[in-house]
Amino acid sequence: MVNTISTYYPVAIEMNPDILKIENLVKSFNGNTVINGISLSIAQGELSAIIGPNGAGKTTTMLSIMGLNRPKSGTITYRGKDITGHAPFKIARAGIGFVPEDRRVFPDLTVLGNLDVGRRTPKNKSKKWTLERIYKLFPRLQEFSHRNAGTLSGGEQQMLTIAGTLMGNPDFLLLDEPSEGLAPIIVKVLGEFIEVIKQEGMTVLLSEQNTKFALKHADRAYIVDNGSIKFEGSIDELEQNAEIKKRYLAV
Amino acid sequence: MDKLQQVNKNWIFGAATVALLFILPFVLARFGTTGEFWIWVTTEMIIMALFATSLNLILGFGGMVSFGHAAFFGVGAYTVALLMKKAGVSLILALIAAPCVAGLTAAIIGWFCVRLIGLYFAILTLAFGQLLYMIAFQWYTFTGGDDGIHGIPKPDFLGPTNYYLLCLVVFIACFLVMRMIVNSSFGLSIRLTRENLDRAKFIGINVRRYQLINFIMAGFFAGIAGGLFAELNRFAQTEFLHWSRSGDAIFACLVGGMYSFVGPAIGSSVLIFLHIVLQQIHQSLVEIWAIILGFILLGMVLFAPEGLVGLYGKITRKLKT
Amino acid sequence: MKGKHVKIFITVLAVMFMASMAQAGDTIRIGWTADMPGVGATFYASQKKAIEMFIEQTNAAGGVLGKKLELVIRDSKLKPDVGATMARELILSEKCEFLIGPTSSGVALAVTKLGETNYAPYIPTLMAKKPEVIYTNLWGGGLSSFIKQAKPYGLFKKASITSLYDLDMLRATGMDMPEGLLGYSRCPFYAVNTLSMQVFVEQYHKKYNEWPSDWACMAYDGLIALTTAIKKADSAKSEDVVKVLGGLRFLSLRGPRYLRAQDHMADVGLYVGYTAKDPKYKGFLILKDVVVVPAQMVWLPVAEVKKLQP
Amino acid sequence: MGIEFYLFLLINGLSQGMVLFIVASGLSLVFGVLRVINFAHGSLYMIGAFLAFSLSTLLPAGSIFSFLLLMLLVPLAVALLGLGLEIPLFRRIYGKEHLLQLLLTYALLLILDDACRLIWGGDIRNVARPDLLAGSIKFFDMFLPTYNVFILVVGPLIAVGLWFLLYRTRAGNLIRAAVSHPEMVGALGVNVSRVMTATFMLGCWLAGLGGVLMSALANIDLGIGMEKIIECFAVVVIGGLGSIGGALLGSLILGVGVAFIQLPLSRAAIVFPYFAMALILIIRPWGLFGKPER
Repeated sequence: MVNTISTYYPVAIEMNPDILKIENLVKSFNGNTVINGISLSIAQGELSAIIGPNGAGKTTTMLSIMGLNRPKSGTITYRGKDITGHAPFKIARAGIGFVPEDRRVFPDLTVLGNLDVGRRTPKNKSKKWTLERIYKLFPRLQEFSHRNAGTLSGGEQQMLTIAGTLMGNPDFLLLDEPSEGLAPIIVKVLGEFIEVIKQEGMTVLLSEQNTKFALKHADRAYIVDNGSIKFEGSIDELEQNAEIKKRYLAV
Repeated sequence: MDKLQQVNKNWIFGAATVALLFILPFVLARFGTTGEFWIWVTTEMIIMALFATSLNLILGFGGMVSFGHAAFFGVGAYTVALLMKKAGVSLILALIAAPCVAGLTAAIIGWFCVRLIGLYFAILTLAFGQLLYMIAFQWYTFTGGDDGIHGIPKPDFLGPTNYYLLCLVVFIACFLVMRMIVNSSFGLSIRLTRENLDRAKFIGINVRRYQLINFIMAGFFAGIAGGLFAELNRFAQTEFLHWSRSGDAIFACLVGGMYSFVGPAIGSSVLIFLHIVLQQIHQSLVEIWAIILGFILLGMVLFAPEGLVGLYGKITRKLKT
Repeated sequence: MKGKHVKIFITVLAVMFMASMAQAGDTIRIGWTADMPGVGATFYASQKKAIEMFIEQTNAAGGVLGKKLELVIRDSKLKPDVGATMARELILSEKCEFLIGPTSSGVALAVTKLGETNYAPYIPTLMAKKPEVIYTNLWGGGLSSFIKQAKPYGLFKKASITSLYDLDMLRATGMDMPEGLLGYSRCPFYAVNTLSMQVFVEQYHKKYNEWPSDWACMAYDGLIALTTAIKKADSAKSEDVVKVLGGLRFLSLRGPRYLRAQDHMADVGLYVGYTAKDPKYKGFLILKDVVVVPAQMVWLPVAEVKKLQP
Repeated sequence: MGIEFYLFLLINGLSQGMVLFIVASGLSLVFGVLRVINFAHGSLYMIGAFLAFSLSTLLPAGSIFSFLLLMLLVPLAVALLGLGLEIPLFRRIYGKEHLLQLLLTYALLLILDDACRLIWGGDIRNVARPDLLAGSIKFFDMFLPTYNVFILVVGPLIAVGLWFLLYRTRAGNLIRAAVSHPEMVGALGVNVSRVMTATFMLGCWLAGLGGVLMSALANIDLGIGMEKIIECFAVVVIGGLGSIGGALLGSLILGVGVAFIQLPLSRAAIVFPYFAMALILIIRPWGLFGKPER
């Protein structure tokens, strides 16, 4: 399905390590706290995974970053600028692309229409996501370019959501449980896609329940359970920590 | 202040208001003809308070916006008008028949409307209301068309004060019955359908049937208000059924406070009071009072959606803390 | 529509017996329940101008029986029950001795405008019948839009339509109004050649820079009748004034008139004529070579009136 | 009577339907995107008609260019008025419960209708048709009013223009995307509240245009606002809330329906819109083209 793009020029890795910093984020929904004091920092060009069971607060963290819900306290800074509680469209324009867990495609628009909504030219022209690149990455979307998104299958809709976000040429991608409910063959395609953008130097925050899939691609991992971080560290450190693995990952 | 104390306090407050309301006409009567005019006005306030409270069964407690409630008010009015004028029925009998006919109409219309939710419910009730309005307007031979029915006989002992007392007694009876309904288990389930429709369905409430019963009861009490109103002015007019009258009642609930039981009664009385006083203040206001009322309503929607009772609650709570 | 005969409209002094209050003060308060919103606005605006002019002039000339006239207006919002409440307020609370208001079914008819404004579909059927004369009790805005919609079809080249051509309708139809149509009007200021009408029209035009509509003239006449009755009764108390109403003679804009004893109907006739352009009145047509049909030939005999009363 | 008569009724019904479509499509669009049913939409239509009248008195009468100028300026003025309403009022109630939104627009209806009375007073007014459109065209052996035919041309043009805007431009994509997931549109970097304001102004523009076209078709009086909003509800309900195609079909059904019923049973003609509305709502609550309320 996805043919890897071998010929690709190396990416300059900027020096400042933390592109995104969250300091003790707290969020509660009518009374019960969903996140109490999550802090994390994401380095440029790295893929960090947030792993944890359903309801651990992963999606809520993602939504808070994207400004789609207003945290009770705590700050979120992106490239040194505080973006806590800013309007989603400002955060998106700052360079953060968001792929929601429930595949929010626009059903009455065609595939092309969906891709057109988030389209934005990037600051530096070099890393531009064009329609051709998207089609090369997801050829199926080219086939259905004139069909209404509502008629696509789950997997195709997931591809379309990701493609739609890429059209905004973000340099930081939030992927919220992308493998949720996808057939294994599609999960494989998703994995290849993640490798491609990692090679390109895209910084990614991946939230997943599917631990195996997440750890396969992650450079760093955060394990989250009922609203707080239980482990933070590189994949190697996680590998050695049998106790965490036994307790949370049942591997 | 625990629950029991709060309940007692309400009852005392309620009893005191009722006592005051009973004395009011006699006090007013001492102010000559101006007082007599205000007896007429307070009678109208009582009738309209009953109408607004009946609407609130559907609106505040049922969470459903009906733009057709005036139709039941009008049906009640025409029932009294026709029975008394053409069939020579006594006032009491007519006032019993009015709510029954209105309730029956509400059953027919309600059966269709409760199957819809939100906007669609609002527009369907508006459509049915206007349908009845048009029929009343066209059916000249039966309803007198746009002339309406005039000269409804009125027993001569029913002077302004006595008619006020009759309306007050009927209002209090209806008020207590409606209050009982709202606080009953039936009332709680209705409120649940407003809070969270799905949860109501999960725990086995037959939502449609409850909403229909609620709709019929609201229509029933609106019919009484319509009947009393027809006898007040001794005529019934197609205009009673118009949707703008439903709009006025909805505003009365909002201004008073939809989520309190006594809110609509206060709201409708305040609106009637404003309607008269605004024009009395100064001659120039006579032409622009309607726009002033419009701005007041706009202000309420934007800044005090919980209404006067809600505001009162908020202020007293602030004072206490 | 309902085959109702056209009721003769007069601003009758609807005197309410409930107000037997002695009017001590030095003013005579006249209450007016007017329908301001919607279609009622047309009549409200023109009547108000004439009434205010009358009161201004009368008070300037020393008032009636030495008492100044004072107008108290209330908006009855096109709703009869609101009208009833306001009437009660004017009498009981505002202590108005006299009440004027829309007492003609004509106003009520126009006020509850639920007829269709789109008359176009009737036109071909009318054309097919090759009518000579079309009689309708459409009037006011309804009639004006009918004529406008019918004109392009050349309906009026062959057929003439007779109906009420009051000034508001003539003004609304403007130059679309075909010429040579037979019609009637209740109080066409331009066709009444009494001196008092000329003076009134001139003052009205000077004061408001527009021509007085039928309603304005009739409102003015109503007040003339009222003040004449007060002077004749030599008292501003409503029950005294009522006694003199029967057969009251008063000099209206339309010449000397009287009130029929049984029901106080005024003997105002109708003015019938043909539409024609007139250089003096730009923007609308008027009725030419007008014939006055006296009230006696038009109004409802007393017996029938008794039957109709509720 | 013959075939021409029925053809005549059809054309007349269609032209009434077209004006109704232009106004109702505005209401449907605003509901589709903003999830707000705007009771005051009828008042904006009436203001459009009155503005057309006031402006027409300043322009040379009878010339087609002054009428076209009316068609250009008045809708823009009403759209600007829409902007003045959307920011301080509507923006505060998005997402709030239906009842508050209904009441806000209802209060606005009371205020705007009354403002019209105070500004334009009670006289019945209308705009004289430009000479070019004043007469009638010979059709077989019958006369059709040119103005009605003009509306039958303008109506479809507006429909096509609206379709093109919605389905063939980026703005259209954004508007239709905001219909299903406004927050997602925001997360994709689009200033959603600006999209909503633009949509609201487009809705008002359509109401204003409907007002201008109507001002030369029949009389303008203070009752047309209230009348039109009810007709728009009927159209939007029959066609399906939020669907422009539905609004077109709904308004033509109503226009032709009333025209044909008017003759045999004129009394029923007034009842027909409500009857159709009730019938459709019972059988297919979300109308012919609408989607079940999410």
